[in-house]
Amino acid sequence: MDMGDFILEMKNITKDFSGVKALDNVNLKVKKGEIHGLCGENGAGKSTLMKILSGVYPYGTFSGEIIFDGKELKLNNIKDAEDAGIGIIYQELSLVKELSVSENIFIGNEPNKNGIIDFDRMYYETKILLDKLNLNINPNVPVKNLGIGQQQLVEIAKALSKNVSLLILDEPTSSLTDADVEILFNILRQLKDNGVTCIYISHKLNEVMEITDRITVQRDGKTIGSEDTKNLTESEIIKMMVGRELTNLFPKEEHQIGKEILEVKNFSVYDSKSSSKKIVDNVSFTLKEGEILGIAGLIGAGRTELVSSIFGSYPGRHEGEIYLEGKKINIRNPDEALDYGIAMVPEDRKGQGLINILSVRDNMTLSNIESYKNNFGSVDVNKEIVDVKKYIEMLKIKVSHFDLAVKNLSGGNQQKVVLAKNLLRNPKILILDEPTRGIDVGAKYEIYKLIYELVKSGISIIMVSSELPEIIGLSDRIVVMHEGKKKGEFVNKDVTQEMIMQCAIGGK
Amino acid sequence: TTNPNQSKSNNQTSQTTNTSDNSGKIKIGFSFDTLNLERWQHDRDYFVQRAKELGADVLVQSANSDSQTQYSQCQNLIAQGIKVLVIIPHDGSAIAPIVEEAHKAGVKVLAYDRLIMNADVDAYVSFDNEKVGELQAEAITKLVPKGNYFLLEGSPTDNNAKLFEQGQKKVLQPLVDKGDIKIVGEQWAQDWLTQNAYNIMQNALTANNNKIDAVVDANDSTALGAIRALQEQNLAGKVAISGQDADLANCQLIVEGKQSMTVYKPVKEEATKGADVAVALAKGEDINANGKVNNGKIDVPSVLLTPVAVDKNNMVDTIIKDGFHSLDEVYKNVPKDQWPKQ
Amino acid sequence: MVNSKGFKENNVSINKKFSFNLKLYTMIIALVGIWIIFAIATKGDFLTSRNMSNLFRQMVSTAVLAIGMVFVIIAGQIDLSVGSLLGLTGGIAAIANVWFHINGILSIIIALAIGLILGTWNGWWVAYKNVPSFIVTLAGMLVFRGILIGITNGYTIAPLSSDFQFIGQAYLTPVSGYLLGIIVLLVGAYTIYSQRKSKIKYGLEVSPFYLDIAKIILMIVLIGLFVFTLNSYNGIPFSVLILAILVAIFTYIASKTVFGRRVYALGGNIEAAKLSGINVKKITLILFAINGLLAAVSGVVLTSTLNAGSTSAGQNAEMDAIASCVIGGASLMGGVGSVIGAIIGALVMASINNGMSLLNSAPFWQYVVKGLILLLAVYVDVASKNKE
Amino acid sequence: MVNSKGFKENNVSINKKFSFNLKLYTMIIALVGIWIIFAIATKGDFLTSRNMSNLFRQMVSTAVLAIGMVFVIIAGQIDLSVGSLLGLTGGIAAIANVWFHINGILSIIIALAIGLILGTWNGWWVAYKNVPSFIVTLAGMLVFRGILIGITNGYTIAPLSSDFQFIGQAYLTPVSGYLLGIIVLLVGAYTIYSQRKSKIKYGLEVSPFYLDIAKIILMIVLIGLFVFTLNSYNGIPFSVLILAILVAIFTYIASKTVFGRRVYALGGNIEAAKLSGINVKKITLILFAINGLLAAVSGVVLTSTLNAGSTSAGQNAEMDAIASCVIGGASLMGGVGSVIGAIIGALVMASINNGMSLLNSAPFWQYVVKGLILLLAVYVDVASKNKE
Ligand SMILES: Nc1ncnc2c1ncn2[C@@H]1O[C@H](COP(=O)(O)OP(=O)(O)OP(=O)(O)O)[C@@H](O)[C@H]1O
Ligand SMILES: Nc1ncnc2c1ncn2[C@@H]1O[C@H](COP(=O)(O)OP(=O)(O)OP(=O)(O)O)[C@@H](O)[C@H]1O
Ligand SMILES: O[C@@H]1[C@@H](O)[C@H](O)OC[C@H]1O
Ligand SMILES: [Mg+2]
Ligand SMILES: [Mg+2]
Repeated sequence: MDMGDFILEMKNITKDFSGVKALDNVNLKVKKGEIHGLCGENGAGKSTLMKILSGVYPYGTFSGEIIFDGKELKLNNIKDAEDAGIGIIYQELSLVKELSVSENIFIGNEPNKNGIIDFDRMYYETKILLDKLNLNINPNVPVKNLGIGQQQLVEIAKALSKNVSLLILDEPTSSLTDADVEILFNILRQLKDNGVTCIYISHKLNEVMEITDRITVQRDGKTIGSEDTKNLTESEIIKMMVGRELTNLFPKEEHQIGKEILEVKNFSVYDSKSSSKKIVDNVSFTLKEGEILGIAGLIGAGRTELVSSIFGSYPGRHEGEIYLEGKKINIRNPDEALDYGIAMVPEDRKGQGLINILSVRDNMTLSNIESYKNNFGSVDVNKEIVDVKKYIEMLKIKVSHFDLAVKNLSGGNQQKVVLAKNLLRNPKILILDEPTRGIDVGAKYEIYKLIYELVKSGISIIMVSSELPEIIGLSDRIVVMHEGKKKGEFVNKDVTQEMIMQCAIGGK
Repeated sequence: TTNPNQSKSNNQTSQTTNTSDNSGKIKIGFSFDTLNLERWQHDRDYFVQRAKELGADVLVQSANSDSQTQYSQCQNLIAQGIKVLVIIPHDGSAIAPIVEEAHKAGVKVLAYDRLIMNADVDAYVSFDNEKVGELQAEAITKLVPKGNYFLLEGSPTDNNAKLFEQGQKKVLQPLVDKGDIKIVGEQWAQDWLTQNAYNIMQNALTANNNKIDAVVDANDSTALGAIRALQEQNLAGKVAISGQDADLANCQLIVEGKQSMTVYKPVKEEATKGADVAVALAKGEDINANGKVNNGKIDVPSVLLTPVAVDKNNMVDTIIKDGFHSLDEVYKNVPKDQWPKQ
Repeated sequence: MVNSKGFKENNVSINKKFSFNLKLYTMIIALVGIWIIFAIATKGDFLTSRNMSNLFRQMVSTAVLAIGMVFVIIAGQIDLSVGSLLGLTGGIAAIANVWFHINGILSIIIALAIGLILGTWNGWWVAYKNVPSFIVTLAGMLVFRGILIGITNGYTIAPLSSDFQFIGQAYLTPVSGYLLGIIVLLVGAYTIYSQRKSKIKYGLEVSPFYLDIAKIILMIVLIGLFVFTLNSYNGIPFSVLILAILVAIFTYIASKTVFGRRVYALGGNIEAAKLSGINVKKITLILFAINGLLAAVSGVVLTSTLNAGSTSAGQNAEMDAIASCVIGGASLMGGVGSVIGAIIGALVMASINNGMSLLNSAPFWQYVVKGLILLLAVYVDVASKNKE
Repeated sequence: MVNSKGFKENNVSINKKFSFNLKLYTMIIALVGIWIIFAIATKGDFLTSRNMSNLFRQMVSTAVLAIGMVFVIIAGQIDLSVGSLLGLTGGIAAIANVWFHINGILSIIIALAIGLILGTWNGWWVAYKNVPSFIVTLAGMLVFRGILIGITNGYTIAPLSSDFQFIGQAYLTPVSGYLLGIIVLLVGAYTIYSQRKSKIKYGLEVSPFYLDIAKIILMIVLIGLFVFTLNSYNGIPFSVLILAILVAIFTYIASKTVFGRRVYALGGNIEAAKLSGINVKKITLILFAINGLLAAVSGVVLTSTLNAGSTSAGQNAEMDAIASCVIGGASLMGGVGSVIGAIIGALVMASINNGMSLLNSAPFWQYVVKGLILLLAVYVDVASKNKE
């Protein structure tokens, strides 16, 4: 192949974190103007490689060479990468919550005259970007008022605002619904027509298949290989990633559904910021013992608000009734919910799921720490460690030691820690809000199997997910929401994605 | 009032100088409440100088107005093999336990300027703090026998401020009872800060529509702030105001007629006397006490000096004569032709 | 659909403006409450133009410190050295002026330069050596106070030359006061007008005309009242004018400039700020440098007001400054705060001090009531925000 | 594969242990550095058993405050009221004892109860009324000091009865000192042994035997040295014993109990802590209550040491306590810190104060050198951590 085709070559990149090799002699070549997919298990080193390329880990903190546009790149900081024309959307949301949408989009590149910001221009350009993404929000609203999905779109807008020749997207769609993904893809195709190169990282292989031209697969910090997308199938990618075949992604298993355990009646939730606005409007549903109930809907449909209000963690006011095993209950905070046997994996793992500076162990046992109390009132650390090790094994969490701070884990592995925390609590009802965000196919499969084991043992599950295949592949029953209202309920037999989509966008 | 003792005590000190031909160097520890106040710097300089003449070394510490720090520092001094510990207590009660500790280590303790309470103190050299308050009030009542009085006291957490207040009240209360004077306000300036005193005085003038005839002010750093506030109302010089410590800036204000008086504690005399007593204690000689003061436990052998009220008239005879400040310094802002002849 | 969405957005934008203002308004309401209580308790003395003039002058040195401090706090840092720095720079200015007979202006410039340098020293350790700002500035607090004690040798340095005294003691003549008021009004009106124009240029929705008019009327009333009150005593104090100018400049910096917004960004989420390519170190350095400069301004004003430099000047002033910021809504966790808030905070504190001292209460009451008012004022603020 | 993984893990775990220790070790190294410098500068005076005894006694009241403060700081809060609370509780104990002739023990219990109640008051406002802890405790600082001034009327209250003086002034006899050392050793050895047993029970990998032996030997050396040094002067001071007991209890609480874990969690990410079912309000309340209690302990010890209660006791003590925590590695942003660190921080500060005072330097030098040593000590710590 002609060398001139390549806009980027990363050669023999090696990077370790105090003894742990995250990248081991990695090579990546990207052609000018292509959309290049990067796949690999959780912890394979994808994000680390991209952080090297965007100057987060500056020249000298890794070994190897980066050739970009024919010249060797020695990046000292992020600014250098931006100056060279490289832009990135990080896997972990990196927005300043107190600042407005438009300020976040232009942070670091504020339109200004002599250091004085031209707010009107900023507003105007933000509006254009948001329109492109079909996101109808006020550019002056602080980011903290947005849902996770919307925040991810803002992050995308931020990347688009920079005029880059190489755009890196690290898990840009983990909280997006299919409709939004389609919008993003159209934009990427437009960019491609304008000669912009993209590197696209995702665990949603169908997306990767749809949008990319070539794919490189990484495993355990090493490059496995690159191939044109058209020559690959999903299962071939999986095989390269995981090292083995994985034919059925959804291990449907028979399980007993028992009597009704939870009933939610006429439930409404009001916005925590403006108390007159209803986000969830008069929703009712039931949940049976050993049942998996899926909740589908578009971004902003109010699914998160619904489930987090039930769990007692949403700050806004709510109305309606909840019956647990026939008894009316009133949950005011997560503490009480957990006492009733209801646990929840929140959608925002960084903000609500994890305590970044604490270790994997501390995080995992935070909810059930009481159960390790011994006679002296102290924590039986060894008993704790046994459990922690068990879950690390079970969920295949890639971590060198359980006392490592969770902030050092790869995105997918962090998500697994949040899952483990809630499993350790042994709930009767487990609420999962986007449970497999950023988790690789192999691990997803394991998690699904685990979910089946849970329901077989009589635990009930409510699962909010933006991945329709996941909803359809797992749920026994599906509730669909649209603009805060329940628009439909399907027993999962012969349900198609189209039927759910139709319902989610408000049609019948 | 001038100080009748002064010339006499000067003679005494020169005598002691002659008798102190000594080979072995004596170590004296000196613990100051604080050195952030102008006067204490003078005390230190005179004391050290005199001790040197007597053949003693002085280790100086300053406790930043904190009893606990002072206690620690005294411990540290004792640990260094001193013979005598001289203390200007931040709080005469709170420093008492150090006396016993010192005695255990064979160290004598001299309370300097402020008494140490409830302890077997070996000697006390001082001016009487209540007396200071009395002098302030006496001077001001003499100038303004009738009228509205405002009391600007020191830091509310400083034990000495309380003593000054007591002294003032001793003089003022009878006049209040007689109806001659009316106390229209009493405020305490946190940390003796000039700025706080300034704000307090501003507010007092506002609250009383400037109808204040006299201010009994506890010390010079607060008087400085109060006078600024008076000046703003063109009242400086019209309202009598007291002070204490004979700080240079305040002496200047006195000769300019803006401050009525300050209480001058002839520091040189006190420091020189202090050094003499300290050395005598070290050698086990007689300290020439001129009185005894009860501290709640014992009658402490004391050398008591008299604080002097200084105003425009006796400035030259006291402060300047003592060399505490020079004539040039004090009269700097006064036209040369109005300078006193010396 | 588009219509309904457009409508939604409008709603939000009005909502947002309202809630933004409310945040400051509740503290202003608490302030007004305090004023009313003191006005009643002092039988009106508190609200005389003379006392208002005093009050504003009494708040200047804390308020100037608070302006710098609020930036540092927004950035998630703290500066404990400003009290000592205030004392040191004030002392240096006084020494230059009194002992070395350097004229007032030059003495002040020297003091400001030293403030800037020592602030930069603080910032350098924090930004480039990663030492926690608490430690760096605690060290600064000790070192600067030590130097002050060393150079003054414990003496109070006074009196200053008249060109130095000017800053803290002079007043604007009534006429120039009104003139100034009119200029401010004109600038304000012009800003509103040009904002309108720029909005139209980008095809953005402009606020209804009557709202702009209302704004201008409000401005006229407030500025008029301010100037009138101060003029009916001695005129606008020069030191208050300096404060006002600083407030204007730094409010502008905080809300309108690239630098200002980046400070909020790095305080709100330092990781995100770094990942956005912001030079966090440089900004941190500049913040502390500015804070040093403002401490020097405060030192100069205080020295000039008291007509003396002393070793103990500015003791504990850092706590007052920090407290002002927090009362005014700043969070010590960073990312939140405003210059106006800090000024209102300083005014709340000065008002409590002034009122209690007018009431001539005993130290016991002063401490207790001060503490309780402070707690209640902030509680009112917090509670009303929560309800909303 | 399993083997290689096992190997890897071992490596890291050792690495990690090492780095964990390093965190504390660097500050200990800085401390040792300070000691060596002072030992040389004072020609050995610094290291005499007598001065060591003094040094430990001098650090007690700050160290006790620091123990409580570090919990508050880990939880992401601050408590500015402890200095005043120390003064108030000490004053109350003295009043009870001196004016009302209540015996020492009862006076102390009264003081402790009041500390607990006022700490709870602080905590209630912070936890249940959402007022920022900076404001609540700033108010507390004023109110408590005010009450102290009010009840003492500005007088110093002394002397105390002998049963009260005991706490601050008594020493253990040499024999009981050694006995105590041996008991501590036995408890330590038993802990190591039972940990080993429990590890084996759960099938976890145990550390090599020689390491446990080494640990025990280190313990013998350190405890022996400690007791020997203090015994060669007057014996172990009773106040130092109290401190040691408090350190043991609170280290245990921080690292081994459910409560301790939760404090770290809520300081690290309060949102996530809430969602994990932690009753954040309750914990916050308890933290401040404990802090109040410890302030009272500190107040009692100080009052007893000085044999007097005074209005100015504990002024600025809160800053020393906070500084100790930060020097010892706590972050004012919450989530990070340790009791041992705070104690080492307090020891660093006490050492600097003690050393500088032994050197008899002028105030100028005291301030400046103190500030610089503080800065350098923490810098050494930060720099070595960064490198690693
Ligand atoms: N700062 C760090 N310190 C220590 N280890 C780290 C750090 N950052 C990453 N790692 C480790 O490096 C490895 C690669 O992580 P990376 O985030 O690149 O994975 P990834 O391929 O992006 O995974 P995911 O799909 O889950 O996002 C992981 O084992 C991770 O634990
Ligand atoms: N187009 C929009 N215009 C205005 N507000 C919106 C819009 N879309 C969403 N919102 C609001 O944003 C908030 C957060 O939505 P969020 O994304 O959390 O909802 P969700 O149903 O949980 O979606 P998801 O879980 O898929 O992200 C809601 O208050 C919602 O009403
Ligand atoms: O001399 C005074 C001193 O005794 C007092 O303690 O503090 C203020 C001084 O003016
Ligand atoms: Mg990743
Ligand atoms: Mg959601």
